[in-house]
Amino acid sequence: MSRKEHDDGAGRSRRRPRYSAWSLVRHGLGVGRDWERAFRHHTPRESYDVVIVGGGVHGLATAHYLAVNHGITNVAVLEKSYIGSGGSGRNTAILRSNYLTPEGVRFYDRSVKLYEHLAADLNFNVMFSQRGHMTLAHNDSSLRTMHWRAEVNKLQGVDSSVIDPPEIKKLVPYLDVSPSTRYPILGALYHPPGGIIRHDAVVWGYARSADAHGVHIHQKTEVVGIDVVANRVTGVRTADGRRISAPVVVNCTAGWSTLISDMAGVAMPVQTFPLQAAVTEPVRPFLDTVVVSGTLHTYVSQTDRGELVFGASVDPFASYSTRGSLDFVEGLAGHVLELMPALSKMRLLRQWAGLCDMTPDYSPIMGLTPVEGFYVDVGWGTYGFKAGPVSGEAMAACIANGKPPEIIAAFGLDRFDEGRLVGEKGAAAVGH
Amino acid sequence: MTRRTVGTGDCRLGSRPGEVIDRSRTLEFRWNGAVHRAHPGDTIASALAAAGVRVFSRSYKYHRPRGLLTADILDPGCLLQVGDEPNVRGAHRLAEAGMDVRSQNTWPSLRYDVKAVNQVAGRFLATGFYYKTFIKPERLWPAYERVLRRFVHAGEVPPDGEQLYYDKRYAHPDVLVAGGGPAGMAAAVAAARAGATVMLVEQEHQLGGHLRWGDADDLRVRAELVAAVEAEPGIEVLTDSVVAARYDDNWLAVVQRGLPHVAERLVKARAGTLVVAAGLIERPYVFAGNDLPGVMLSTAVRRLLNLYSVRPGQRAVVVTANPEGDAAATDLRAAGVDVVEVDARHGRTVVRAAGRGGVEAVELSDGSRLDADLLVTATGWTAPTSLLNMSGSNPVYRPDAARFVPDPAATPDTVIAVGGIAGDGTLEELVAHAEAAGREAAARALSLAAAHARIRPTSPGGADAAERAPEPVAPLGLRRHPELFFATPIGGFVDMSEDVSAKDILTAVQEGYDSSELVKRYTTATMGPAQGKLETVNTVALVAHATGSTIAETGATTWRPMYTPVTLGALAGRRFEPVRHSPMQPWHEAHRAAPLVAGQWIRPEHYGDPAAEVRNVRAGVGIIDVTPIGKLDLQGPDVPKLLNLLYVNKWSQLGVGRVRYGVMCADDGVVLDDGVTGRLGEHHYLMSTTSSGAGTVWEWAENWLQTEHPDWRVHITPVTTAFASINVAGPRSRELLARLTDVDLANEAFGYMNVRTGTIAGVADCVLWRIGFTGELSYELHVPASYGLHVWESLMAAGADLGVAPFGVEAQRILRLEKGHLIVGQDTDGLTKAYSAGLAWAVKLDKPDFVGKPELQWQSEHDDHPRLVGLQPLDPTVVPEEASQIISDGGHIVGRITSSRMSPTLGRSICLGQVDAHLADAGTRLTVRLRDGRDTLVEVMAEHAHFDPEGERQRV
Amino acid sequence: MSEPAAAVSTAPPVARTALAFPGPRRIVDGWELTARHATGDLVLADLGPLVKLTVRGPAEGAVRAALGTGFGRTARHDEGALAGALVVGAGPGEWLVLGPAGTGGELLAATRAVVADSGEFASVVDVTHGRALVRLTGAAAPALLAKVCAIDLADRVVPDGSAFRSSVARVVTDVVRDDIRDELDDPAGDGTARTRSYLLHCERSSGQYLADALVDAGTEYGIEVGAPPSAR
Amino acid sequence: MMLLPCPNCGARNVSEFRYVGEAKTRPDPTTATPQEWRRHLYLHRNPAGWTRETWYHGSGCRRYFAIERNTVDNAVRTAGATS
Ligand SMILES: Cc1cc2nc3c(=O)[nH]c(=O)nc-3n(C[C@H](O)[C@H](O)[C@H](O)COP(=O)(O)OP(=O)(O)OC[C@H]3O[C@@H](n4cnc5c(N)ncnc54)[C@H](O)[C@@H]3O)c2cc1C
Ligand SMILES: NC(=O)c1ccc[n+]([C@@H]2O[C@H](COP(=O)([O-])OP(=O)(O)OC[C@H]3O[C@@H](n4cnc5c(N)ncnc54)[C@H](O)[C@@H]3O)[C@@H](O)[C@H]2O)c1
Ligand SMILES: Cc1cc2nc3c(=O)[nH]c(=O)nc-3n(C[C@H](O)[C@H](O)[C@H](O)COP(=O)(O)O)c2cc1C
Ligand SMILES: [Zn+2]
Repeated sequence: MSRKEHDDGAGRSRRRPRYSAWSLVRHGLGVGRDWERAFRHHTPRESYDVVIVGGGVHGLATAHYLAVNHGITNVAVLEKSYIGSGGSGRNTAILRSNYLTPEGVRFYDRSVKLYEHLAADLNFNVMFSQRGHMTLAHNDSSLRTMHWRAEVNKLQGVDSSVIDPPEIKKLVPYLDVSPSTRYPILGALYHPPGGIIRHDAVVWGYARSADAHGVHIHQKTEVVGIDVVANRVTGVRTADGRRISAPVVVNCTAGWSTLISDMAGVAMPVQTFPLQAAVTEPVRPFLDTVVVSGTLHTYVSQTDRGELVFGASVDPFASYSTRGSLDFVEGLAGHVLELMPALSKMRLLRQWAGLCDMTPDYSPIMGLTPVEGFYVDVGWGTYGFKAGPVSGEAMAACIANGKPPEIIAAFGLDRFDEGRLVGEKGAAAVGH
Repeated sequence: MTRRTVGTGDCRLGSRPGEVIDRSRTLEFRWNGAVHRAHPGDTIASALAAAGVRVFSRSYKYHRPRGLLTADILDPGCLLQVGDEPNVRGAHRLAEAGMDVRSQNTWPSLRYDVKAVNQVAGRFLATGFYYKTFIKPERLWPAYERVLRRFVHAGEVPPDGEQLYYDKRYAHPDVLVAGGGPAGMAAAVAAARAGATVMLVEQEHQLGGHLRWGDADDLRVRAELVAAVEAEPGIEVLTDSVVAARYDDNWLAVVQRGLPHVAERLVKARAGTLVVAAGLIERPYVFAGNDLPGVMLSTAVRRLLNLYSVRPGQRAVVVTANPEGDAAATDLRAAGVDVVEVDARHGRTVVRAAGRGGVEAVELSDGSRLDADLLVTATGWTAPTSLLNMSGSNPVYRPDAARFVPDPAATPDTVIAVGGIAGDGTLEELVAHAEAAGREAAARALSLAAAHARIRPTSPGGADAAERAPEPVAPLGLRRHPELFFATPIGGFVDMSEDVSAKDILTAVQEGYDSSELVKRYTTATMGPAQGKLETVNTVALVAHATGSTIAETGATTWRPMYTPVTLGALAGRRFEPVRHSPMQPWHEAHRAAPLVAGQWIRPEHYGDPAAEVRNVRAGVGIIDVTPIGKLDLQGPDVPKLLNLLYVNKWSQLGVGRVRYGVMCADDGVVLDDGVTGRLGEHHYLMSTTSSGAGTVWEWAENWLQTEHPDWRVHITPVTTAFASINVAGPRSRELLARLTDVDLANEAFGYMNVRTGTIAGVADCVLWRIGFTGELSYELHVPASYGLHVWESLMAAGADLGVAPFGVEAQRILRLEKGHLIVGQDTDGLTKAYSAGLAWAVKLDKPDFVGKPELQWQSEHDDHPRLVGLQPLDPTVVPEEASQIISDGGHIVGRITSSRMSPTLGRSICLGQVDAHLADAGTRLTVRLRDGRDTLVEVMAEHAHFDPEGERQRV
Repeated sequence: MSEPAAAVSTAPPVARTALAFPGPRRIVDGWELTARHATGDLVLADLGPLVKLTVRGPAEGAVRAALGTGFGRTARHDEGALAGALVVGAGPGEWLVLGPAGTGGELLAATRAVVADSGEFASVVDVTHGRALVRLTGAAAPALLAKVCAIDLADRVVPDGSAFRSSVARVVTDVVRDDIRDELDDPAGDGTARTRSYLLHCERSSGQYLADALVDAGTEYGIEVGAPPSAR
Repeated sequence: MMLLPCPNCGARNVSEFRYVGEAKTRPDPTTATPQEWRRHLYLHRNPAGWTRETWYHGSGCRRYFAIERNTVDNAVRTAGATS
């Protein structure tokens, strides 16, 4: 992996003053200049080597790794709103690698490893808090699935094991582990390297780095068309009437990915579902572990600010609306109190929703498409934030080399035509 | 601890006309350990303020002392711990006798807070601090994080907090009015008079809105309106209740408090029309020192003075840009406070409040400096448009009025805004507008109700109202107001709850976070408890200032529920978690069955010793309650067509009195369910499904019938619990059953895979199937459910001498595994197609069509799919745990154990497992990685069945 | 071929409904029921023993004509083949026929005959033992139901003699409004006084849960459980 | 919560229904190629706008029916309507 400071005529990079306690003190004392912009405004060029549609973690990470790993810097990221306005800015920020299939485990494990060093790599503290991730089992079939995951994980070298109610109670004293509840807790899959992260910081960190390497990030720039000539991508059109030519266009638009693929004439096995989340007002930290219950469709973690962040499974019907529902918060509160009855006096502060691009096998679609130059990195469903780094790295390699690297070989679009689905569905239903 | 008792205080004024306190009574509560007095009607904050308390909390980041700012539910400086309840709004919650009130997160005390050193470090804790520090060395980050978490500014939830009763109900008002100020009351009365049922919801403890703290005229108008509301029987009034959110189609969440015996009640109201009468919220002004205790909004001052008769200070500076500010000055003077009025309509404003722990002096923009202990600002309003915008539309900015107003074009017809939120005017104009809106709201709601009635089958006929198109309500005008958001030089706090300063906003923009949404996320401004109701406009104004664009171009952030934060208890309410029991449940409980939660069903897992239960079945006779098995009654001449479509096997030849095992796949060939179907009569079949698949299969079959084959004559009736189902299994089952039934059980008369109907233990209309999941001679009895317990008890009594004993789900699992019967969902997974499950014998590809055929055709032509096989460990004492992985020499996963048990019958361990195709031949030896990390060898068997593979025992 | 073994004598069959309320029970006509008699203003009564049939057939046509009602409405048959039965239009082309306890055989036969005479493709299934049935009577009944059911129970939506199926405390339930004539409290003296009353009919195994949920919701209105006020 | 107009029962809370999915025509299983079949199984139109779909009224009439819904704002109209 070569890391070069890149400064050619294409993407113009610059040395960026580094963040450190010392820089903070200097600014605090008013010494030195103002803070540098983390990302700049540019006038769009007429052409780029690579146009990435979607300014979420996937698009920005792809841009970052294209520049850093492959020296490809004449790159534009086009974002219709603000960076991180999609799933990347509204997800519950849970990272883990305890998946069910070997290909899944390997892939997400690489991502967790990248996340572990991301703050240093990006010189931006993304606050990855590896506080442990616990998936509760309330019946024997889910307990069996936990064991299945634990066994697969162990074989891939991922720290993951099934623990019993007393151990669960020790880690999360607020959980009601008594056997007399409606959904008794029989055990849990415990995954110490899992945790939460400051999701926006990941987006900003990648954007700042990509910008520093000369990538253009165009916010408020919506792609409304993709030009394809003789089955080859030639460029994109934007809502403000521009045409930007590029031999490579990458679809990193998650919930909206069908719409972008449609523009290139590529049909997708994707359906867009809203996924809701909510936060409470902050209280003093009492929950150190991420707690997930698939049976109760609930997961909860406590941020460093003290608020509880809740999520659930996707809405019961497909939609592009991010309004959210009362049903969701009612069900959520009921299930959270089923798990932790002491929380009834906490207050729900805000609820919101994001869009998830669900695939039939709960696994992503990455790599080439039948249209030359049109790449996809989609199908991230409810679980794609954690995959940001590895996807960026793999997609960058895929674009640089024209073929998907081994780590994403199982995730090609052609698997659906060939009936080779990935077996992740069993474990992923409410896994985040 | 020494206890001081503090009186109701030096700051309490004499009785005033609008006060809401009951001076005839006092009550005591504790504040940080000291006993305080309050009158009923006092909020915690008003009682404390009456006693001269000025500091209520310490701020989030810098631990600055904070006092009252708004003196109502939004007050960011007054979130308190009350007993085990965190973040209680002290300026809203009424004081109650015996309350234990504490300030939050102050150590060692509110007055001397050690973390206040952060104030000194403040200039380095500026925005983005977290992202720019603690990056290296990486290994220290977890320790840093622990320190950061200690600084969280909030209340506490103890692990053993008291459990309260929360309730829910539905409501269907034609018109729901959010806000009980003059506009809301007028709209409610007008709507009710127009024939609508009305729910009027007011967050405060009394109706009246801002009139409550107004002058004599205001109080008179309030009294008239309240009387009019009370005179309307069609209005249901909810006070101390909030419309917390609006969802699709006017589905409204109302949280009601103050009910007897109920902590809170969530009212889920489906309103025809929502009238939003939420009023206006007074906007704080941004200047240096604007968070010092003693800096208050004009409405806060008037609330304290006129509702609670509390004098908020001695020497006040009132910076006012509107009549409400002038009124505050008047009220203060009347209460004996020295007042200097600064008229901000003419360019003079405040630039700084100075003092330690509270306001001592005020600096004005003209450079003058005034001594004061109270600084009152009246610099403008924010429309809390959240209920109007919760569905995504954004309010629009009006520079002339210096506030965001709802966008009427984006408001659906079912929502109407009235009062201050909709515009300005005299009280008479507002009331007249609200009345017109109330009438229109009623008309729209009744029209909608008529439209619904037209398509509803229960309607008695003759719609009770005509449908009509909505008519616009003439809009209110807007009063000019100067744009006063922040003082220059820019200083002070924009978001007091989040401790975000004006400078933080400017820095964020400078760093590239140059839209409202990015600023919000980078600085956390507007993300606290008030959710922007106090902070948004100032934040946007600062962003606009820093980017050189207008406020309108910059735009506000997205409003979302909740309007006011809602407890999880209220949202959860009473939890409806249906459970299902078989008619024999009382017997199981009396016989100490271990309960097994299986979906909604509670079933007996075992009665103490599952292995003994297995042995009893193999040697004698056992009975098991299998009521949850799905049962569908199928009637009609086209049932065979349906069976042929849904099952992979063939059904045309099934004779009356016969049963057959069938497998269902989905259209992708994946195994969906299995079960037995019997033919009871010419056109009458009974289908059984797995217990967990009962609902799915029924809906699945209906889907095929209704959408693909509506011409087929088939009726499906779910009868799962119309029958209690009992499996009588074991070599002596015939002997036992014969004692109770009139059905001829002889093998020749009632052979394997047959069905009969008859009487059992005096109960007619029982269905008997001779099938064998356990691999023994056995009869599955389906008994009219009301008699289930009777038949069960009769079997136990009649078989006592045969050693009959009940067995549970665990014994059944062992028995079926000995027989090699698969369980769908355990031995198969989300990708297992019929051939992988070893069901090739069942798949009839020569049928023209069945669900799943194309994929199964494909699978039959490709040999590379995994296989379900019987497996036996070479060491018979080792039971490889279920889900253990089967690995190749290179450590690759080549399969897994799907089921495993120690077989009491064979005295050895037995398994089913999925393995890769090339390893599926009988005799292949495979390595299994056990949970403890050791490996063990297993051998692939020729059959799934470990016991009696020929099936001799079930045919006798 | 073997002779069927001589049946051992067993206790006479006792039928149990889906519900068991605490307290003493007694056996009436072969059904074990609570011995309590409720006298309060809001009463939940177990009508489990009533005969319950589901009929399926074309939504319009001869079956419908014979049953006397369609989807969403009820018909009480005072005479004719179905005399004594309350027919509920439970769905499009789906009816629930309720008859007095103990009339199972006759009502089933009569209903089958009605269906057979229609010449339409129709079927009858006896679900007497497969369903739970309760009656909730009292002026507070709609307020109670408003806590567990999202349907507006106002007269203009669900008048007397109408029926709907919806979720009640998360159990799919047929709700039938079947007000009871007040014999004793009839101010107008013309037989028009009615007390609100609803029949709730659901799948049997959830019946106890549903009854518990109703009792919980009715506590604030002083709900009592007991034997049915009348045999209807 | 959205109201869904059941053609049989009238407007009911959407929680009473089960979303089945985009209305699709099942290709002739006897002639479809594996690829055509899998496209039927897995591909979706997934439009941002009006779409025709199947719902099941599980807590009510227990009928399957088609409806048109705008996936952007969840507006609903009966199948076949054009406005
Ligand atoms: C509530 C919620 C909770 C979640 N929780 C987790 C979790 O705990 N862990 C986890 O790993 N994952 C989680 N996810 C999933 C995760 O958020 C997503 O999979 C991930 O963020 C996808 O990232 P992305 O960069 O591919 O897409 P996004 O972040 O959605 O970015 C796509 C971008 O494309 C832009 N765009 C769309 N159309 C156009 C166009 N025409 N032109 C220009 N730009 C366009 C959008 O504005 C958007 O910013 C959650 C998702 C949600 C909604
Ligand atoms: N708001 C003031 O302090 C104030 C003071 C003087 C004059 N005015 C003028 O009076 C007019 C306002 O009259 P109005 O009747 O519109 O407002 P109002 O402020 O008198 O009454 C609004 C009421 O709505 C309640 N409310 C707000 N949101 C709610 C919710 N979601 N659920 C339940 N209750 C909720 C508030 O508690 C308040 O009592 C404006 O023109 C304003 O300029 C207002
Ligand atoms: C992990 C996480 C934590 C959040 N915490 C808060 C919070 O403390 N306060 C708040 O107002 N919003 C919080 N939000 C929600 C955001 O305000 C916002 O609703 C969300 O990013 C979706 O954007 P939108 O509401 O602008 O559509 C949080 C979001 C996430 C993803
Ligand atoms: Zn319906």
